[in-house]
Amino acid sequence: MDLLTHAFTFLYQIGDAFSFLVLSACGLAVVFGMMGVINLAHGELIMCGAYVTAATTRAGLPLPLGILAGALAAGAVGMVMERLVIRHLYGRPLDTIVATWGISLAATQGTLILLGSSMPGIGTPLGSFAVGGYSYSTYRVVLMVAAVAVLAGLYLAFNATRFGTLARATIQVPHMAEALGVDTRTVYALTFGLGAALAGLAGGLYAPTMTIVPTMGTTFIMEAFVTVVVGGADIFLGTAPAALVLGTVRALLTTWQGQLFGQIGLLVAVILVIRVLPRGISGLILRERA
Amino acid sequence: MPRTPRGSRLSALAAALLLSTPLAAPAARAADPIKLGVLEDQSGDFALATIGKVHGIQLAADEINAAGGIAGRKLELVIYDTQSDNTRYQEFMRRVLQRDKVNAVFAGFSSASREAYRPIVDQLDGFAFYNNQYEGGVCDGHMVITGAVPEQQFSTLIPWMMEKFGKRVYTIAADYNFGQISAEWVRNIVKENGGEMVGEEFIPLGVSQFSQTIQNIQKAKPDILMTLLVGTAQASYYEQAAAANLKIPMGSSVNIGQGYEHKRFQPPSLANMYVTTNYIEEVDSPSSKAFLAKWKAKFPNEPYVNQEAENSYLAVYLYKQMVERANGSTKRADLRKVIAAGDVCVDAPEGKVCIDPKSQHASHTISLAKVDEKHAISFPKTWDNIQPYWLGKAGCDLTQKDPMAQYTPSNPPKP
Amino acid sequence: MSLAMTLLRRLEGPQTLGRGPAFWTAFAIVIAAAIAYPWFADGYTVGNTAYFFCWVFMALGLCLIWGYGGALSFGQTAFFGLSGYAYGVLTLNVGAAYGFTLAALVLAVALSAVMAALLGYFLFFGRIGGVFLGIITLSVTLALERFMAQTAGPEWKIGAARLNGYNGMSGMPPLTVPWFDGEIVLFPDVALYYGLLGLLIVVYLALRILVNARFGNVLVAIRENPERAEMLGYDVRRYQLAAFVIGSALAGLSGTLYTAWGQYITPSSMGLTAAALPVIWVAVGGRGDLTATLLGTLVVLGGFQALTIYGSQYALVVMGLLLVVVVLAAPDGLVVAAMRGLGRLRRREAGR
Amino acid sequence: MTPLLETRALSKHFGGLHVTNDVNFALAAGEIHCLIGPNGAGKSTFFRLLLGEYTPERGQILYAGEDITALKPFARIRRGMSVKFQVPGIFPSLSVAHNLEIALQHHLEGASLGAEIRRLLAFLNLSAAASERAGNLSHGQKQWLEIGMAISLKPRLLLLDEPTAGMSPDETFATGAMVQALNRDGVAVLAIEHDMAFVRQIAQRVTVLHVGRIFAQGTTDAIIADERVAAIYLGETDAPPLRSVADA
Repeated sequence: MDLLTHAFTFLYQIGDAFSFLVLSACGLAVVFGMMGVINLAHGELIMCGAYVTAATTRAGLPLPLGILAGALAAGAVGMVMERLVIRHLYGRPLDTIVATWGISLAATQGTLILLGSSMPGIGTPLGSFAVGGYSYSTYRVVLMVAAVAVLAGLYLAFNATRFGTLARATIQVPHMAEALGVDTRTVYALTFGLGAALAGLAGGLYAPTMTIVPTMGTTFIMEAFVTVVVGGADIFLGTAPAALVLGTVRALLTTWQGQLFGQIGLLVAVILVIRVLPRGISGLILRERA
Repeated sequence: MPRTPRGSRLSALAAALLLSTPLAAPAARAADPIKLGVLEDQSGDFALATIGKVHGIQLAADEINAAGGIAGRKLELVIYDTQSDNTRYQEFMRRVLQRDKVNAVFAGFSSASREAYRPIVDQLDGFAFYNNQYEGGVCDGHMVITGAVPEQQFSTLIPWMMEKFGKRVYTIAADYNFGQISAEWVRNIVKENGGEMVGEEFIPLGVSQFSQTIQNIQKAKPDILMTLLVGTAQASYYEQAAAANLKIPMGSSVNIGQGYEHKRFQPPSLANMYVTTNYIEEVDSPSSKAFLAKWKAKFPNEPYVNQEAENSYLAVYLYKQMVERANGSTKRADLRKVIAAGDVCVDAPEGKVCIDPKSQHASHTISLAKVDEKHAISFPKTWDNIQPYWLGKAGCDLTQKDPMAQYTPSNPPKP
Repeated sequence: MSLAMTLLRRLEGPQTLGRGPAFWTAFAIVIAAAIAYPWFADGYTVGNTAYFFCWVFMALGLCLIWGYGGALSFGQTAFFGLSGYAYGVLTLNVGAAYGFTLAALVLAVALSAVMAALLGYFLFFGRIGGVFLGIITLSVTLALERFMAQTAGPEWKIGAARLNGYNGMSGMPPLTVPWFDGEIVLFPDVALYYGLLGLLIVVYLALRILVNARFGNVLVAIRENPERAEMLGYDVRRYQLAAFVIGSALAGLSGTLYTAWGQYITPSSMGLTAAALPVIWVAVGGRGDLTATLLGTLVVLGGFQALTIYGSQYALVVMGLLLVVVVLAAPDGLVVAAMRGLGRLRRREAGR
Repeated sequence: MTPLLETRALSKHFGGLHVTNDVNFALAAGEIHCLIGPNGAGKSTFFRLLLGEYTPERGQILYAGEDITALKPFARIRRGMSVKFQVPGIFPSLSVAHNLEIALQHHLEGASLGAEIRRLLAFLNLSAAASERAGNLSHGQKQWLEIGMAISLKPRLLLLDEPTAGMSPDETFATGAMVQALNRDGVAVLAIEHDMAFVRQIAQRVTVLHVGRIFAQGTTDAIIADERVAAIYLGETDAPPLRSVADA
């Protein structure tokens, strides 16, 4: 096998791990970074996105629209959740953890009761391509592109739109924003909705590649948390580099020692990073910049 | 290790307390129903494969009751949902044995759940049926195991596949007892048949992303891929492998027959998979068709009748025969005497099934199921009367001695 | 007599609900009822109650760490599992003779205390707090779970004890108390019930003394305002560490008792679902008070079990929603809310 | 005579911003000293350096002749320093008496602890609120409670960060009287203060901080008369600078 193939396989693996981490974490990062809320029901929002995507696609909608529907549905569910529960718990982060965990429990089992123990899959589109004797799923490359696109989109949303400005103002100096006539409650609700929609988007994007079951959220949640914690509060300076670092760590460990070490390595990484950088990678970058 | 409290003031007090409560059960009269405890996961991770097990037991019980019961006694089911949670098995196993005082228990999907309740069954001298395909090796006089074990599934599947596709074998397996022990079986049988293991990879439970694994397999270029993946997360492998255009013939002991992946996944992700199973609803025989018709009449919404559902169904009939031959006794000792005779057999939907007296495991008719591009099933081969031979050969003989332990090929019974 | 009075005074204080003759009379009645209980219940019910008692220690420990110290540990199950496995390894190697199971119990709990001291040093002396503490402790327990799950192979053994991977370790003896003319095996049912009841009373009263002492004062001060506590000259890190070690040792005690009860321990007792349970018990009962946690844990355990028996598949949905409702409507916990309501009612009665 | 508190070339910067720049400062035992300066002058950072919440990049802090630069905050407190924060630092869900008990339990217990709590409550005008939740007190009462906790430690040096912020003139005056009473018992006081009336009431000496440096130092009257000091304050009132990290 020549060097180029080697390099490509390795980059493909890193890209694959990176896109999984970014997509599963970005919704959580928005909610945690902007609002300081730890949403343990994040995985169930991903599941919601996947279910809606699978259902609409099977009903005849083209896949991209199905994914969009999944994201919107999860976003709507997120807004409702914010209105009914999260809103009453601002400033009580530990209680939020407990409450969202309760939601997660009820949502998983409720889905099982309502929709059965599994949903038929929709199949991965776009086929495969070959490089140097290996074949790869084309759709996986689409996922990598989607991860980068989501990051870019978020950057624009927070830096070039009125909502972004208001959101950042609200989060940084809430009383000031309020004094300036910003409806901070709406901003919080929208931010949470955005985070939920991103979760739904992740679910929708991965729906064609996975078994669609009520418990599928749990396969995302740990990775999402690790990425957000390692990244710190800032999505662009934190989540993205964290996903890159962790993706590389995981790809290396998995190649070298198998999946178990890939998994445990992630957990050890999070412990070490918190110890060394209590505010995550973004904390480090921001400090250096200041 | 002392098994009963003896000679002390406190334990005497305890015994007195126990006796003073009105729970010394009156001797069973002929008209009393026979109670069967059913502990299966109707919610949580495993519910997908196990709801059918409860239905199988209900179907058998209804049929038996309609035909007059067992030795004139009706069957009564005591059903609990164990929520895919080991601690629930522990709690409810105590409950069915102590409170409900069932005569036998039908319990457990995952091996962990079985190991969780087994000490309690042993301690309280219960009698339990484990109706699940598993990694094998349980040598316990309190247990009857009706599910297929690796030697039954692999000694049939692997030689057949190696003959057809080639001798280079790659295994991916769930990284826990079932996967590791099954992989050990694959390794041994491949070697016995002159094949070569070109790779082995263990995947932690709950992993859902397989790009690296797919690449490793491509690199090793096997003729046969054994997929011993477990759980809904790991099932994502097939979709991802198909998307990466990995077209190696797959063999498995656990897919299709348990989680009916061919029904759940978009074709052709499972194309070219070969599975040995003692039953699936596609099995094309008159007894199977009749069974399926009865099932669909009672449970029209059943998504699939898998091998564990059939195991559970036939287990009730095995129990019926034991009790009838023990002249209506439900005592464990009496039933084990019947088992020791060596001819407890029933005509199950799959064919004839008998209990091996040494290991108290069941012999099976093993069908080789092939999945095609459209996910339709065909059966290129069927083996009759495949014995669960390993435990007996390795030295487990429950007619002589009851070690109440689980063994593995690398950790066999000590002579 | 004066000693008893001093002791009683130490049991009361601003950190615990319930004081005065009324409370202690009720306490005595409850204890008497608990002692008489096996006369009136069947073996299963008594054994099942003893099983519930096994878990309460972990809840009380978390109550100390979270409710009093303000540090939410999501990973108490790590110590639960660690001690459970330690008990298994010790007793499978040495056996149950000469009351060794009791020594194994102590050693297993001590192991958790030592591991908690190491982890706690890393956490608290590294000034890790808030949600990060929760995430790290959760990571620790999940990493342990994933590691233990793959130890099925024969190479994973400590002496005669095979770790046995995801299927779990089994075959360890139950707790055995040496007695004059033989020994008492604490099988589930009555013997174990009395053993655990005694232990529970001792631990509960000891914790009451602890939280009402200077130590407890400082602990709640840290929960309320760590900076102020430090500026009163307290080394916040040490107090948090001490609470964490005590609480984790109690989690270890639960794990050991559970293992001895079922003669079985498995990696999934350190998994995500298991890890969240103590948080639920403590949150629902009332994290700010030991008595509330004790009662709440028993109520939740019994209630969820009953739900599973009678509500079948709706049990998890109800549990989840209950959690949300409690956090929203009774943030101090149901038992605390009920106790306060009762107190208010009584005052109104008295005022009339 | 050795000063009670002394800093030598103390410096701290955040990124490129020097919030404490080469500060040489001394405080005599028994003195009441006020620290003033416009917002962003670095007063709070200086306090946090003294307390050990921030670590300086350069320089030393000496307390009664001992180098305490590397000591943790609680260790400094145990040597006889004590602090009252700008935002009242109390234990909100505990009772007022309980708040004081936590501060007093270092050196008292049993009956004498109870007696001291009662004495302090009277001194702080909080006797009636003894069993009230501390979080329910008025702002001024919270300030007093925190002063009470700070002096419970029997400090030799009391650091006060804007002790009268948010107080009515009457409350401010009463607070001044409290500080002076403490000082008569030998407690040295270093106070950050904006309210010049209060400064005039209590201060014996005043130090003006500006952009992290000592800008002026002297008696209260001399500082008030200094036009340059007035100028930096005027500069501030015209265009209030954004709150910097240092002051937050």
